[in-house]
Amino acid sequence: MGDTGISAIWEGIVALGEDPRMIAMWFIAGALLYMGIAKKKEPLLLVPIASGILMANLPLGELIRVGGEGEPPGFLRVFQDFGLTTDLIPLLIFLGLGALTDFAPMLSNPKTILLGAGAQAGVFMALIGALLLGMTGVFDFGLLEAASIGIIGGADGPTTIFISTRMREIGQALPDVGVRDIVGATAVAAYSYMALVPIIQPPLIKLLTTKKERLIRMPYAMRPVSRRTKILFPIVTTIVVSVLVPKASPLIAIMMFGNLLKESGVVERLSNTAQNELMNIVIIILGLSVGATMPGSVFLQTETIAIFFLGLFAFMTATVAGILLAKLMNVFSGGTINPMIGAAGVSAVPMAARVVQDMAQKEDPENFLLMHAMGPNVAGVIGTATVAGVLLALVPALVGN
Amino acid sequence: MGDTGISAIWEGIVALGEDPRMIAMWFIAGALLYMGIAKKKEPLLLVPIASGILMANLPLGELIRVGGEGEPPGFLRVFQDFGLTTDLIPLLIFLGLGALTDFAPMLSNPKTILLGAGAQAGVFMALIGALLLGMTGVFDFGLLEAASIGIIGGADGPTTIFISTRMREIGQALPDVGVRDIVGATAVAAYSYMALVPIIQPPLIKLLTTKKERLIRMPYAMRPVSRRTKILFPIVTTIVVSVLVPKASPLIAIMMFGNLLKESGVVERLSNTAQNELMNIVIIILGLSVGATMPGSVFLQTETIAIFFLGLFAFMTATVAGILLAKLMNVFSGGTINPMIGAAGVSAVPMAARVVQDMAQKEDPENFLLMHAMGPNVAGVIGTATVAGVLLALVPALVGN
Amino acid sequence: MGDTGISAIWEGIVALGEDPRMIAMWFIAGALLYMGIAKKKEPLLLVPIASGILMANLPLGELIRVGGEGEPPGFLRVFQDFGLTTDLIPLLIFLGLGALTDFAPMLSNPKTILLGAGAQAGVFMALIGALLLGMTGVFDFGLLEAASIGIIGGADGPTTIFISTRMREIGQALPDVGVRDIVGATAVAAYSYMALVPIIQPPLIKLLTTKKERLIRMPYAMRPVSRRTKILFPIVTTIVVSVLVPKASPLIAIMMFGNLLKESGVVERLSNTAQNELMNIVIIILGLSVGATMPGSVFLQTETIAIFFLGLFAFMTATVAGILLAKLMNVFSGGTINPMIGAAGVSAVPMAARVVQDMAQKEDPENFLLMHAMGPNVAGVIGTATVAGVLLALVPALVGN
Amino acid sequence: MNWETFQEGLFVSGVGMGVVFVVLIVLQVTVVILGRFDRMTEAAPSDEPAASEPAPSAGSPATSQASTDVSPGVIAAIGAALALAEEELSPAVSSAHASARTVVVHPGNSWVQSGRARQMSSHSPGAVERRSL
Amino acid sequence: MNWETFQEGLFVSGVGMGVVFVVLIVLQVTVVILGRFDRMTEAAPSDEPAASEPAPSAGSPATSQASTDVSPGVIAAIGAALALAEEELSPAVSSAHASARTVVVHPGNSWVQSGRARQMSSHSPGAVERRSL
Amino acid sequence: MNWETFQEGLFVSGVGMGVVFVVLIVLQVTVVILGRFDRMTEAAPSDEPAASEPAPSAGSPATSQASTDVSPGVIAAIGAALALAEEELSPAVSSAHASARTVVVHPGNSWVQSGRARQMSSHSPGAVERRSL
Ligand code: NA
Ligand code: NA
Ligand code: NA
Repeated sequence: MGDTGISAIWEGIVALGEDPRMIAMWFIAGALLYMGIAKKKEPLLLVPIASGILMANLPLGELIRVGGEGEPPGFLRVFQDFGLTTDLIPLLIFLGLGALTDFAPMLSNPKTILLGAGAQAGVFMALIGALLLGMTGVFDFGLLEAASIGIIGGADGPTTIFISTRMREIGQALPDVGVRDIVGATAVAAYSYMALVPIIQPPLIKLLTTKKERLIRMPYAMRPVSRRTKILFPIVTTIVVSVLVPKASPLIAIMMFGNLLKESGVVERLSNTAQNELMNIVIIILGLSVGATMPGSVFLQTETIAIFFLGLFAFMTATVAGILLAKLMNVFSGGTINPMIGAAGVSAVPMAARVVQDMAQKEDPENFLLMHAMGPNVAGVIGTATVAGVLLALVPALVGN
Repeated sequence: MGDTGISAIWEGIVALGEDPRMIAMWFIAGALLYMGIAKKKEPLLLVPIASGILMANLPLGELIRVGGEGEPPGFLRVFQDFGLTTDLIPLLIFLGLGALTDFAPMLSNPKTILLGAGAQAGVFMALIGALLLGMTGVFDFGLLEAASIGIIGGADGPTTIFISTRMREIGQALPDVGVRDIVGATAVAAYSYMALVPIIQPPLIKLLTTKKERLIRMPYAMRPVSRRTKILFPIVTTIVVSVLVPKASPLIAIMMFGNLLKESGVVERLSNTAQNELMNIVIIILGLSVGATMPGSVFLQTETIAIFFLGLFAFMTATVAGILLAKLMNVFSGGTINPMIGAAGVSAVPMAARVVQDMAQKEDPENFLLMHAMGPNVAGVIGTATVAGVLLALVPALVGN
Repeated sequence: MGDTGISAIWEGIVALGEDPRMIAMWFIAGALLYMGIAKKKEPLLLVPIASGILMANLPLGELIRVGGEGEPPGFLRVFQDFGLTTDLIPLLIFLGLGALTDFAPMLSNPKTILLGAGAQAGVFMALIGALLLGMTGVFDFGLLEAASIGIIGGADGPTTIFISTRMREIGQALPDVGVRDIVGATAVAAYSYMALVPIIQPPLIKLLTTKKERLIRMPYAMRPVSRRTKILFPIVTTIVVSVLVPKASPLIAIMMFGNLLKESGVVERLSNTAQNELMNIVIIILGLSVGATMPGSVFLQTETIAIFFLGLFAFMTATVAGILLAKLMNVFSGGTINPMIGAAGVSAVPMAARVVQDMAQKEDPENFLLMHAMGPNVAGVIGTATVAGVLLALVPALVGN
Repeated sequence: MNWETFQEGLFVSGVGMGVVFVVLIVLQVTVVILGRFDRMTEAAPSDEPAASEPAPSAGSPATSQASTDVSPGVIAAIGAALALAEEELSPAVSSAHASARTVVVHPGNSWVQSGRARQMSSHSPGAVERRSL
Repeated sequence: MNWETFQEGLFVSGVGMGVVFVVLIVLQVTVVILGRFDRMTEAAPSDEPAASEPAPSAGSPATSQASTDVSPGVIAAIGAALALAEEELSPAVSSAHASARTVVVHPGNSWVQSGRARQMSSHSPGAVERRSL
Repeated sequence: MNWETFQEGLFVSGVGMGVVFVVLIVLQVTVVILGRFDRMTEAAPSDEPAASEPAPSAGSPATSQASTDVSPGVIAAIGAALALAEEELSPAVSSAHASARTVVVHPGNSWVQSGRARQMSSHSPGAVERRSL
C-alpha cells in the first residue's frame, strides 16, 4: 500500500526525468502560442495546435493514452481515432471553407483560373527535394513521406493534414513498408508558413518582376456573375474534377457542397452553421488532434528540421512558379496581366492575394489587384485538391508494388 | 509504374462508362436541386439529399467506400454508419422538432386530436397496396418493404427514414429474409410529396366536401392553456404512448423531451441549441446520408417507380380518410366542425394546415381555420409515431417467423 | 400471427406490471423536474437528467437497449457508450467551464488559493464514512464506491460523473472485484446538493463563526491582473498540476485550454462556441446519459439512501473544514481574513461564494465579499480536480492488489 | 408476396388503426383532464403552484403490490427527501413565482390575440421554415 | 530512398502537373461557357429561369447505350415525374422568383461597387479571420 | 468492507489532502511570482511584451543532460526558427499591440469598478446560469 502510494506520488516527476523531450516540447508549444496570441498569426489553428502539443507532452500522457483495463482511450486519442484517421475533421473544415469562399472573382475572370495550376509546382519540387534528401541516407524519407512534405507547398492546412494522415495510414497498412508519423510536423509547417506568407513572398515577387510589370493596371469593372452561374459552378466542378481525378472527390465534393449551401440562398441556416458553430467545433478538435500527434519522442527528430526547410522551399518554389506562369501569360495576352497575381496561386487564402494587393498599391495607390488576385487564389485551392487526388491515386499504388 | 499511372488517370472515365446509371442520377439530383433551390420546396432537406445523391454517384464512389488497406470508410459512409443505422440522426431531428412544435392549439381544443388518427389510414392503404403489387410478381415487395412504403403516408420525413432504415436492418439481420434498400426512395418520396401537399390536397378536399361544409366557421376564442398543462403534456404523453406502444417510445420520448425543453422556460439555451445549431448540423448529416443511400445501381430499379406511385397513393388516401373522419365528427357534433380540417391530419406540418386555412379563406375571408387545423396537424405527428411503433412491434415478429 | 399481435399490444402494460419500480422512478423524475422547473434549481442539468430517468424507465427500455438482431443500441445507450464511458462528455463540459471561468479574483488575491484545499476534506470524510457504512455489512460499499461517493463532496458535477464512471469501469474490468453502478445516484446527489447550497451552508457558517468574525471587512481594491498573467496562468497550471498529479491532467488541461481560449482574446469565436453551442449540446447529452444510468432496478437500492446521506455529510464537512481553515488563516494573518470565505472553497461556483456575500451584507451592507470568496471558489475547482487525480492514481492500484 | 403475407398486412393494418385510435383517445382524455384541472385551479387559485406533482407521490403505494425487492419505504424516503428539500428558499423566488402564476391564471385575451396574430402572419417565411423537416 | 523511388517521384510530379493543368483548363472552359450562357440569357431574357436544367434530362439517352439492366424509360419516368411535379404552384411564388431574376439579370454596377468596397475594407480584422484554416 | 479496506481509505485520504495542499501551495507561489513579474514590468515597462516567453527557451539546455537521442541543437534550431520567424511584420500591427499593452499596464481603477459592478449585479439570472454544471 505504501509503495503504491509513494510511487504514484512521484510518478509524474519520474516520467518527466525519463523523457525530458516533453519539456522541450513545452517551449515549442510556447513559441506557437506566442506566434498565435501575441503576434496574432493564424490564432484559430495555432492556439489549439499548441495546446494539443502541450497536452501530448504531459507526464504519463493521459490525454493520448491508448486505454484498456477500465480506462478509455485518452480524450485526444478519441478525437484522433474518430476524427483525424477517418478524414472526418479535415473534410468538415472543407465544408465550412466552401461555405465561406466566394468564387465570384474567379467566375467573372476565368482566364486567371490557370494561374492556380502554376503554383502547384511547389508541391512537386518539395516532393523531389524530400526524395533527394532521402537518398543521402541522413533523412528517412520515402515516397509516402515525400508526398506529405510536398503537399505543404499547397499552402492549404486541411489538405496537408488530409494527405499526411492518409499517407501514414496507407504506410501502416502495408506490411513491408515503414512510414514515419509526420502529420504534426507537416501541419505545423503548413500553418506556420501560411502565417509567414507576407514575409516569404514579397522579396521573391520583387526579384522576379520588373517595376514596369508591377505597375500594370488591371481593369476592375469585372463581368457580373449571375446567381445561376454561382449555383451551377459548384455542381459542375464536383462532377468535372471527380470524373478526371476520382481520388480528389472527397475534398472537392464537400467543399463545393459547402459553397452550394451558401450560393443557393435558400438554406441560409445550414450555411451559417457550417461556417460558424460546426466549423468552430471542428477547428477545436482538429487543432487539438493535430497537436496531439506531436509527443516529443515523435516530433524531435532530425527529419523534422528537414521538413521545415522543405516546407519553406515548397512555399518559395510555388511562389516562383506562379509568378513565372503569370509572366508567360502576360506576354501572350499583350501585357494586360500583372505578373504579381501569379504569386496568389499558392492559395493561403486570402493572405497571398492581399500581399499582391499591398505590393501593387505601394507602387501605384490607384491599382486595385485584390479581386484579380483572388481568382488564382481560390483556383489554387482547387488545384491543390486536384494534386492531393493525384497523390492519393498514384503514391499508394507505387509504394505497394 | 507507367501502367499504374495511366490506369489511374483514366479510371474515373472508365468507371463512368461501366456504370452510366451514375449520369442518370446526376439528373435526378439536378431535378431535386431545382425543386429545392429554384422552387424553394423543402430546400432544407432537398439540397442536402440531392448533394448526397451526387456524391454517391461519382466515379469510384470515394465518399461511400467501405474502406480498408489504410483507407477509412468514406465520409458519407461514416455518417451513415454512425448516424443513420443507429437512429441517432432521425431522433435528433425529432428532438429539434419537439423544441419547435407548439402543442397549444391541440391542447386548447382536444376534440381535434382524434382527427390525427384518421389520416393514418393512408399508411396502411399504401402498405396493402405494396403487398398487392408484390403479389403480381413484377415488384419485389415483402412485408418489410411494404411497411417502409406505407409510412410515407405519415407525411413525416424523419419517421419515414427511421422506419425504412429499421426495416432494412431487420431484414439484413434475418438470415432467410431478403430485403431491398429503399431508404433513399422512400425518403425522397416523403419529402417530395410533403413539398407537393398544396397541389395534392385541394382537389381532394373540394371533391369530398360541399360548399356548405367548407363555409362552416369555427370560433377562434380558444380556451387558454396554462403553463403547467404545457409542461405536463410532454411528460404525460411520453408515459402514455410508451406504455401503450413501447416501440414508439424513442420517437415520442425524444420529441416530447425537446418540447419540454421549450415549454419549461428555464433552459432556453438548450432549447435554442436543439432548434438551431444542433438541428442544422443534424439536417446536413441526415440529408447527405440519405442521399448517399442512392447510388444509381440501388435507386434505378422498377421498384422505385412503384414506390413513388404508392407514396402518392398514400398521401391521397390519408387526405381522404382524414376528411371522411372529420365529416363523421361534424355530423355527430351538430355541424360545428369544418370537415376540411381533417385533411390536416396527414401531418406535413404546417403545410397541410395552411392548405386548409387558404381554402377556407378563399370561400369566406373571415373564416380563420389555421389554429383549428394545427390541432389535427400536430396530433398527426403523434399518430404517425404511434403507427411507427406498431410497425416496429409487429412486422419483425411476423417476418421472423 | 394472432399471438404475435396480441402479445405485442399488451407487452408495455405487462412489462410495467412486472417491474413497477419504473413507476416509482417516474415520481423521482417528476420531483427532479419540479425542483428544476418550478424551483429553478440547476435546471440546465436537472431537466435533462430527470428526462433521462424517465426515458430509462419506460416499458421494454427501448432507449437504453443493448441492441442486436437488426436493432441498434438505444439512443441513450449510444450516448453513454460514446460519451460517458469515454470521458468525452464530462471533459467537454470542463472545456466550456474553463472558457466561462474568470480566474482574475484568484490571481489578484493569491493568498485565498489555499482555502480551496481545506474544503476537500469533505471528500475524504465522506469516503471514510462510506467505508464505515460498508463495514456494517448493511451497505455494499468498497473502496471504488467510497471514492465515487466521496467526490460528491467536491461539489463539482462533471468531476463527480467523471470519477464515478471511471471507478465503475475500473471495477468492471477487474475480474475479482465487484462494483455497483452508482453513477446516477452520485450525480443526482451532487447536483441536488449544489442546488441546496444556500440552505446547507448558512446554518453551519453561523454556528462556526462569531458575529465579530463575520463583520471583518476585506478591502476590495484588488491588485490588477495583467493580460499576460491571465494567459500564462492556464498554461503554467496545466504543467504544474499535471507534473504533480498526472492522473488529474485530463480535467485540468482541458479546463485550462478552455480558459486559454477565453483569455487569449484572439480566438473569440472558438471561445464562444465552447461556452455556448458546444456546451449546450454536451449538456443535453450528459444530462440524458446520466439520467439513463438510473433504471429503477439500479437506482432503487438501500445503498442509494446511504449515498444521499453521505453526500449531504460531504457537503457539510467540506463547509466546516473550509471555515476552520479560514479561521486559522485569519488568526495568522492578524484578523484580515473573514472566515466565512472558507465556506466558498467547496466550489459549487458561484453559489457558495454568493452565500458568503449575502451573509456578509446581511450583517454589514457595506461589506462586499463576493470577489474574495470567488478566489477560494475557483481554487476549489482545481482542488477537486487534484483530488480526482489522486483517487484515480491510488484507488485502482489498491483495489487491483 | 404470397397470400399469407397479404393476410399479415391486413392484420398489421387492423391492429395499427386500432392502436392509433386508442392512443389518441387516451391522449385526448388526458388533455381534457389537464384542462379541467386548469379551470379548477383558475376558479380557486391555490398557493401550491404544482399541487399535482406531490399528489401522485402519495399514490405510489401501488408499486408495493408487486414483487420488488425494495420496500415502498425506501422509495418514499428517496422521493420525499428530494421533494421536501427544495421547499421555499427565499421570498424573492416565491414572489416571482407567484407573479408568474398570475399570468398563467388569466392569460385568456392575450392568448387569443396572439393566436389571431399568428394566423395573420402565418405566411411569413419564419413560420414556413419552422417545420417539415 | 533509392534511385527507383526517385524516378517514381519524377513520374508522380510529371503526371501531377499535367493533370492539374488539364483539370483547371477544363474548369476554365466550363466557366467561360457558363458566362456565355449568362450573356445569352441577358440579351434575350427567357421566362424559363433554369432552362439548362431540364435540357440535359433530354440528353440522357446516352445512358441507354451501356449495359444497364434498367431501361432508359425507367430513368426518364423517374426524372420526368420529379421534374414535372413541381411546376408553378402559386402566382406569389413565381412572381417573387421573377423579381429575383431581375436582380440576376442586371446586377452589373452594384456587384462592381461591392467588389470595390470589399477591396477597400480588406484589412478589417473580420476579413482576416475569415480564411486560412 | 473489511479492516484493510478501511486502512486503505485512511491512506488515500491522508495522501489526498497532502497532495491537494502541495498542489495549491505550488500554484499560489506561481501566481505570486507571476504577479511580482507584472509589477516589475509595470515599474519599468519594456517594449518586449512577453519577455518571459523567449527566456525559458534559453533555459532549455536542461534537457541536454538527459538521455535523449536528439541533440539540444536540434531542439534549439526548431524552437528558434519558429520564434524568430514571426518578428514584426507591419507597423500597424505593432502599434495596435502597443496600445493594448497600455491598457494592460494601467487597468487598476477600471478593473476594480467592474468588479464592484459585478458584485452588485450578481443576482441577475445570467450570472446564475453561468456556472454549476
Ligand atoms: Na494551393
Ligand atoms: Na402523420
Ligand atoms: Na470543489
